[in-house]
Amino acid sequence: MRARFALSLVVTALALGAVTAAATAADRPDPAADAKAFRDFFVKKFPKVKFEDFVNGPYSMNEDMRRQWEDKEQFPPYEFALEAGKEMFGTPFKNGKSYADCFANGGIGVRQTYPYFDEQEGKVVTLELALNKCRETNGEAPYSYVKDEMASLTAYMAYTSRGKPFDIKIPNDPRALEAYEKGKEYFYTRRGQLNFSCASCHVQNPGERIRAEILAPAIGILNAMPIYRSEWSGMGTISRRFTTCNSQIRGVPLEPQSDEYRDLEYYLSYVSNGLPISGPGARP
Amino acid sequence: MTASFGPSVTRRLIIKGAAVVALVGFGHKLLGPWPALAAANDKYPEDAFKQKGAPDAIKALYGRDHEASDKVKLDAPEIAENGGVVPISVTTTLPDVTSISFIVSENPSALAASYKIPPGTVPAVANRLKMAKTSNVIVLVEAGGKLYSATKEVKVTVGGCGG
Amino acid sequence: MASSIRVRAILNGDTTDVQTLIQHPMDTGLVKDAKGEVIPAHYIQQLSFEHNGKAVFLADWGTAVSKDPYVKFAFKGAAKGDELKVSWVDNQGATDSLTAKIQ
Amino acid sequence: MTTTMNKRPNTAMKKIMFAAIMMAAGAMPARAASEADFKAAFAAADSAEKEAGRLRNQWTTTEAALAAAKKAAETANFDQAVMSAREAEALAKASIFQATSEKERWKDMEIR
Repeated sequence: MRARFALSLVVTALALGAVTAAATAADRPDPAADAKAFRDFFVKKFPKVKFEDFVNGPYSMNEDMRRQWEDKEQFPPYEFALEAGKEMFGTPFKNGKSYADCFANGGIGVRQTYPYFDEQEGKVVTLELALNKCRETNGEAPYSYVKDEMASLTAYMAYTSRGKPFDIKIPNDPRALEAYEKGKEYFYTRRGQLNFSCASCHVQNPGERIRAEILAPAIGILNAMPIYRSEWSGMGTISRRFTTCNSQIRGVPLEPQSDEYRDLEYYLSYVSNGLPISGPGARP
Repeated sequence: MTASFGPSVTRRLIIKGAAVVALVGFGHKLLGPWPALAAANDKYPEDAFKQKGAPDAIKALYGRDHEASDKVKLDAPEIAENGGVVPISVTTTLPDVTSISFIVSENPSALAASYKIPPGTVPAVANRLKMAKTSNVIVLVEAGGKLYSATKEVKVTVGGCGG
Repeated sequence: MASSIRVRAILNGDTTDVQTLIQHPMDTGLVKDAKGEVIPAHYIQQLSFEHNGKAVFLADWGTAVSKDPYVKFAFKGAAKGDELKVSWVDNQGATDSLTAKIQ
Repeated sequence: MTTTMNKRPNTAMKKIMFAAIMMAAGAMPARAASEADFKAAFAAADSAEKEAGRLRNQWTTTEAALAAAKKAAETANFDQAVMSAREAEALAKASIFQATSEKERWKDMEIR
């Protein structure tokens, strides 16, 4: 028990502090300016990294790891999931319809347009959500959001979009702007006992080691999703990445595809606009 | 490095190649005898894989001493990105190579993999191994009836035994 | 059922480069599942490659080979279109095999 | 770009955590704790954790301490149960403080 108290102290002392910045209350939301500042920040912080290489996460920042990755990419560990996803995607539902019927262009080469803001529902719709909606509309049970079938399906859809730049739009709808702003707030808000925000790791310290891992830059981090993580010995979706990030900082994860995560994905994808989809990816 | 390498393009090409070749085949499980491994000296070295330490494993497998050789080139990362998947490869300029084996000294069982190299096969192997913790990796090359080796330490911060 | 084996065999000059990825858990027998029960050892012990009825590469594996194992080697003497037969057997007696065409 | 990479410890957070820890540690009852003590302590912790839940900011460590409290109570180890419940309450309150103070403070970290 005492040990845990002591740990709490250490942990809190380690927590990253922020600077008291100028008053920001008067700022008006301006996603385009945000995205530019975001991009400029990373380009300036990592002058040697080619812009498109940010989608390769930690491998863009560490030579030894990059070699291991390139070696693995000769026969990538996500290959089985990718093939399974392709087969699943092409298999009709019991009612004769298929995934292709639920998406523009039959679902091929469209991953870069997700998430989008659905003006009818008034909410952000992610690819994972759209896939399960498609299943449910056609009388099929939804899949778990974190791995297995969902990871295989999104792996295949990402694969058909490889090289296509993220193309996330914020429609002229105050609710869309609000979702974006909420996503941004989630991204920068410290949480969990470690008192870390997403930005503590992926803005302030990309390229640095935390425990054993080399942190990925926030920009382009979703472009490689879903990923085969050696640590998971398997595939994981964006939902899995968000929930495990939260647990790692000792926060109780929210439900996959809860509004917060949807908004976060919206924000993070928007500020990576222009960077190509590279998923499925492989990560340590 | 960063400038010349276009990962998404490279991977796309790679996968396309894979799809073409991988589909020529039949995947049913065979339960009968196994012709490819029927040859007499292809027996699985059960005993060597059971040994705990590197010296015992090498003794059980080869029954002789090894000497370090600069003709054996072992390629392994300085720091494994994950102990569960450590890419390790070897090439050698030694003639008459008959087998190549990989030892991870600090693993619960030191012998990781052993490969027989028939005449006509290039004496070079790349594979991916699990490492429980920071350890020496020893590669053994059996050539012309002698045993040569190369050793490199690989640091592991996330072990490969966590599943 | 899809094969557990993926092979890429490509002729470069007089040498055929072979890369293989196999879907297999390669359980060490040292790991416990979520319920705290030991997952029994389950790993491929032997993997063979045969060209024109002749063994060109033989692998003996223990539990330290990574999950979904990968191996790469090269051999001489093959021509484009030749068949390469890949087979494995694991410690529980399961086997799989596949014949790929050299590209 | 006005973001500054300052890693100075977050003093407000440090203070509240320290106070919370002192509170939990210093509040060890002199007499042996009863089931009623446990129930009261657990209810207080549980209510704080529910509040953290409404703020969408629960901590895994709070959950662990709550579980430890329950487990100790099951074996009638009420001293331990009360201690764990108080720890949980302290942690839950710290998480509430964190969520409330971050309402505006997150903007300090923003890249702009």
